[in-house]
Amino acid sequence: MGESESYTIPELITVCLSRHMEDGLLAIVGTASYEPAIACRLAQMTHAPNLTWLFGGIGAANPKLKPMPPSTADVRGMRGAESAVGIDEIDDYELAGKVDLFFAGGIQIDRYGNLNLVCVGDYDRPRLRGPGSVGLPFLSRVKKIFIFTRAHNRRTFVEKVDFVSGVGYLDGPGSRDRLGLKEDEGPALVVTNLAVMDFDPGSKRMRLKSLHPGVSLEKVVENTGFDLLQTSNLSTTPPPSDEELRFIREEIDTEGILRRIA
Amino acid sequence: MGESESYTIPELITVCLSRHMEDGLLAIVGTASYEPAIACRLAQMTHAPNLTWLFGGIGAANPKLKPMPPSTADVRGMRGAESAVGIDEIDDYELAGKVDLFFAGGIQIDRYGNLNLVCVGDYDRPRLRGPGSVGLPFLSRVKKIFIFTRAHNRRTFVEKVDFVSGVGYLDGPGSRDRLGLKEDEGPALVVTNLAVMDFDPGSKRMRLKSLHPGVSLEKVVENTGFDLLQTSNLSTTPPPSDEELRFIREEIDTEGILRRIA
Amino acid sequence: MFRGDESWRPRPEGLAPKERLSEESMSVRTERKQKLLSLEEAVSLIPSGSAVALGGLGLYGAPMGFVREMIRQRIRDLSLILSPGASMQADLLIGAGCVREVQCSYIGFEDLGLAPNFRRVAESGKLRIVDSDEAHVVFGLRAGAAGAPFFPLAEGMAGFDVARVNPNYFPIQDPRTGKTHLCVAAINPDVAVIHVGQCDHYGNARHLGSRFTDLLMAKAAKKKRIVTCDEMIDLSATQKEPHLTSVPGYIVDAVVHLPYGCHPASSPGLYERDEQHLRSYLKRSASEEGFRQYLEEFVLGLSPAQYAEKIGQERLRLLSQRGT
Amino acid sequence: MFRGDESWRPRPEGLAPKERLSEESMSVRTERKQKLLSLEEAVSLIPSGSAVALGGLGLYGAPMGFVREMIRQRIRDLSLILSPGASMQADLLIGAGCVREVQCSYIGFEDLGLAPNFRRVAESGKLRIVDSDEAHVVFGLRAGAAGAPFFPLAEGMAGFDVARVNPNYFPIQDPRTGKTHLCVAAINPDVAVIHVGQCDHYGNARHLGSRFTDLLMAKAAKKKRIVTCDEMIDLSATQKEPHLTSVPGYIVDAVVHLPYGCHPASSPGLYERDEQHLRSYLKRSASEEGFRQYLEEFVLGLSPAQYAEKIGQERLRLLSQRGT
Repeated sequence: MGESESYTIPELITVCLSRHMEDGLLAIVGTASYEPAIACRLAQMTHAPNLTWLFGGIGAANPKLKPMPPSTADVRGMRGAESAVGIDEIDDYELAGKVDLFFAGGIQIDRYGNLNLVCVGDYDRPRLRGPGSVGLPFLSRVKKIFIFTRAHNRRTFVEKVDFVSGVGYLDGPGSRDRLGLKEDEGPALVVTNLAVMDFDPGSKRMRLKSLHPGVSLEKVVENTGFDLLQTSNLSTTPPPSDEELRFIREEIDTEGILRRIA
Repeated sequence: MGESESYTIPELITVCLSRHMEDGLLAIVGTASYEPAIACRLAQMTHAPNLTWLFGGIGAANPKLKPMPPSTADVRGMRGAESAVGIDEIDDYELAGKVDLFFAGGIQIDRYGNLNLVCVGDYDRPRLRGPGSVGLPFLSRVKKIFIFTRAHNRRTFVEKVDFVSGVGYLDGPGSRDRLGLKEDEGPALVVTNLAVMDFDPGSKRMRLKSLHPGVSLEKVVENTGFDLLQTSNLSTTPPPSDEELRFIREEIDTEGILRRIA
Repeated sequence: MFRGDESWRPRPEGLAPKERLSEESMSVRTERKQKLLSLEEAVSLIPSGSAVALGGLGLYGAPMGFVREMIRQRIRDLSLILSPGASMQADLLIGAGCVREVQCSYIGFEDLGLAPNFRRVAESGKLRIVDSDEAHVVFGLRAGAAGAPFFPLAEGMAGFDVARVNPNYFPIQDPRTGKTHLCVAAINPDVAVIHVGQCDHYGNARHLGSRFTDLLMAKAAKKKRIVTCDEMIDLSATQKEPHLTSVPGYIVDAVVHLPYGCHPASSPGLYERDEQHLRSYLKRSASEEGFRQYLEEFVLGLSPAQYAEKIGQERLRLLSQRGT
Repeated sequence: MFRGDESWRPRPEGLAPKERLSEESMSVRTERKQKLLSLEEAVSLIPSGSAVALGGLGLYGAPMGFVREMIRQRIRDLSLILSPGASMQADLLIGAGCVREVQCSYIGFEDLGLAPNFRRVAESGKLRIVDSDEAHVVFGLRAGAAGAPFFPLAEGMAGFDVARVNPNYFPIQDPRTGKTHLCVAAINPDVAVIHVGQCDHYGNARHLGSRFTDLLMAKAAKKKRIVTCDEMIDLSATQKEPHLTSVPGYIVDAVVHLPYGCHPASSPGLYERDEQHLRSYLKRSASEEGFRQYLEEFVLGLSPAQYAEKIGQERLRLLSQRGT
């Protein structure tokens, strides 16, 4: 097992995201997204050489990182990239429906994968004012959404988001269709510090897929503010392999951001 | 008098355009426009250092030419320029009403300064099919239009254009206002191989201003397909000065396009 | 994006005819797919009846070599979508009978004269012309690139006849102000064909001059985006100077290596337009018979290599010297 | 526009503090007018009550030095228009009481945390927030830049609450299809303030990284466009490499030479963000009292030179080394 025994939660989140990325997609990484950026690069190095991913703020395609800069708006993210377009060009691709995969989080996430970055409580007089929706409204035009967070708790995982910054399955089956969105597009995966989840195709509800090593089912249930669907074949998330960790630490995140923020 | 005795008609058209350009304007030069391009540069060198002019096709600001390339889409027009923007950016400035001065011609030009680049005769079965309107519809959004042509004849100067590619004063006083355009903006100057004309502020009709050296009033009247207004102080166009010719030949049009196309 | 400075000239190191795979693609388990196709293969992606956008502006960056192969493959019933200025790229296809309909704002040869085939067919009433203008082309493509249905133009865009005869212009009332705005419909061609100076095997393309409406066309195209280029560069060259990429590879479907692919038009930064050839084309095309002979001599039955040979290496070298 | 390569680093020759007029301006009879203003003069162009757009994206290219002078001049009742991501440029003005209303899609410090003043004022209900998003900012500015009234978004942009709470989102029916599209109203600030790495005396500006929405803001601004820059370059440098100009001078009204004008944010390609300073700002600003002390210490009564001195030349040099 060697060094794979000592990995951090952000590193585990990263490999979970990476393993679920199919080859050939066009993916976009936005604000404050260390794990997805590194996961995209890792996926290219392991199983998805035809994945294209864009470093949102500066619009760089397939940057090498090495090391990961502190923001997708950082010009150092251009290292080894193949192109860089303006943020308005990125938005063209998002609106035109050309983006396959988008990574997103939220201060609230609900059972239907709706995301909130605006407020907790009343909109006009919030208990907590979040930073704002940024690019989450584009989720309406993106085929597949991977949700990630390091804060799997009842404040984040709520019955219903107080504000829909980015659409998931809204109020459940049929909701997307009523708005002219495809029923079978939307949130596909949720990776947290505790577990990996997906969505039940019929009920559109979030469903537990695997527990991270050392995490009990009870802990996940306790920290989730709604009933998580459970499957018969609940497994343990495979930890990062030696090779994955080597790629992350020696070829991508050479300044160790994923170890520092743990 | 020296070399100023031997100038070509395109050189004379160029200096006429140049002398009428005020300092501080933003001017745009489009397709097939040797004289206006060279005139802009000449104006900067003589009396209008704060004139900004854009070489349309490649969007270069204040290029030095030297020599004048064969098209505003030619990358060699970048020489000594200060910036270059895409053709779509140029169009933003035009639509937003930021352009002060536009140079335009036509296969037909009428008494109200309307321009036609599309067809002579019936639109569906034209006697002559022109190249098309290109940027002339932007004239609706431009403050001032200088019209130029080397073909002052009855085919070009017609009673009424068969197709309005670019608006002048349309049907005369009040026409622009009815469309939401400013009455006091529009065609301001017409420079041809025979004469210089402007527009009467009251009637909006084209008015003879000066005859080129050696050109008789009769010749202009004969070659104009509508009644030109005449002023009491009809003058002779002052020929290019030695300095103007020196700037043109030694600092701008060093390959002598204006001498060749004469 | 522009490279006017001497130091920006394409370096010979970038031009090896057969590129090795870069380090990048070596380190992955599966090979990354290249997008290089032969000219014949790329042209065969376009079915007759397609709406095809041709890039460049006038005689600059026109994909002439691709157009000649379209004529050789006898693609028919095209709906042509042109940049604000088009020239021989349109005139040749129209003359060869490949075009059913053309949406254009300008087809001509600037200072060299009018477009002979376009005129002839237009005056005979045999071509459906959707008269357009620069605003319509540019903002229609911009809307198309963003998946938007149309673009509303500024107040005061009024009074010109193109808006009257072109059904893709229509009015909309702004519900907030009650004012009516002229709108241009989104333009979304099936296929966009553009020519650039340099491109790598994954479609990362470099304009060595202005990119005109090429990128907008590629973004607005619904089915295929094809890039022809004078020079192939290695992925590692792209990665060294990513800021020079003017059309990102991820929107490109096919790359064709086509040296002198713009001749007799100019490939910006590489070679200037061939004025002598163009004048001869205009003269011969004054009659339909003359144009037929031109087609026989320079288009039908000639491979790109044979075409270059026919024009003459000496002449091509001269155009390259003068074009930069 | 981007300059990632070593060879693109600003050359010392370009940085002479007092530029001679270039040859260009010598040969004309009247002198060409320069646009250089002092920081105080440039800020005084902005009346209280203005709609001001601030450039940059998050902590990159934020015009911090200009914002500090706005606070010193006690400009009030601002309507702030922000890029898709804003950070301390907004938080400082909001905390200092200069802002009446803010149109924003994100105000935060990314990985470093939430924006303390924005939170405090928002949660107290004292600030009018027009919640926006990236599409609204970008396409609203694009419409504004073209003089268009609005931009209609693609079909299927639906279901998110920003469109419900923001009055600048509204539906329009396409008369051709009968389909309803969400539209974003054009954004036209009174004033746009952007920061770039380099600029000449006539306003030709160079971003040494991405230009984000800076150019769009400058194009959409109705009254004034102000550029602050770390380094002044001579017009002849601009003319030598015109392709590097990312904001053309002819739309710029004023240029301010402001070295380290983004600190503690990053000026792309020149210096990185000052994480230590930013963390200290966030910590102190957790209380209103702490923020007041920060203002006293780093904003009020300090000239830009004194500010740089206070941060320390050694520290600034380190940020420059690491930022490229």
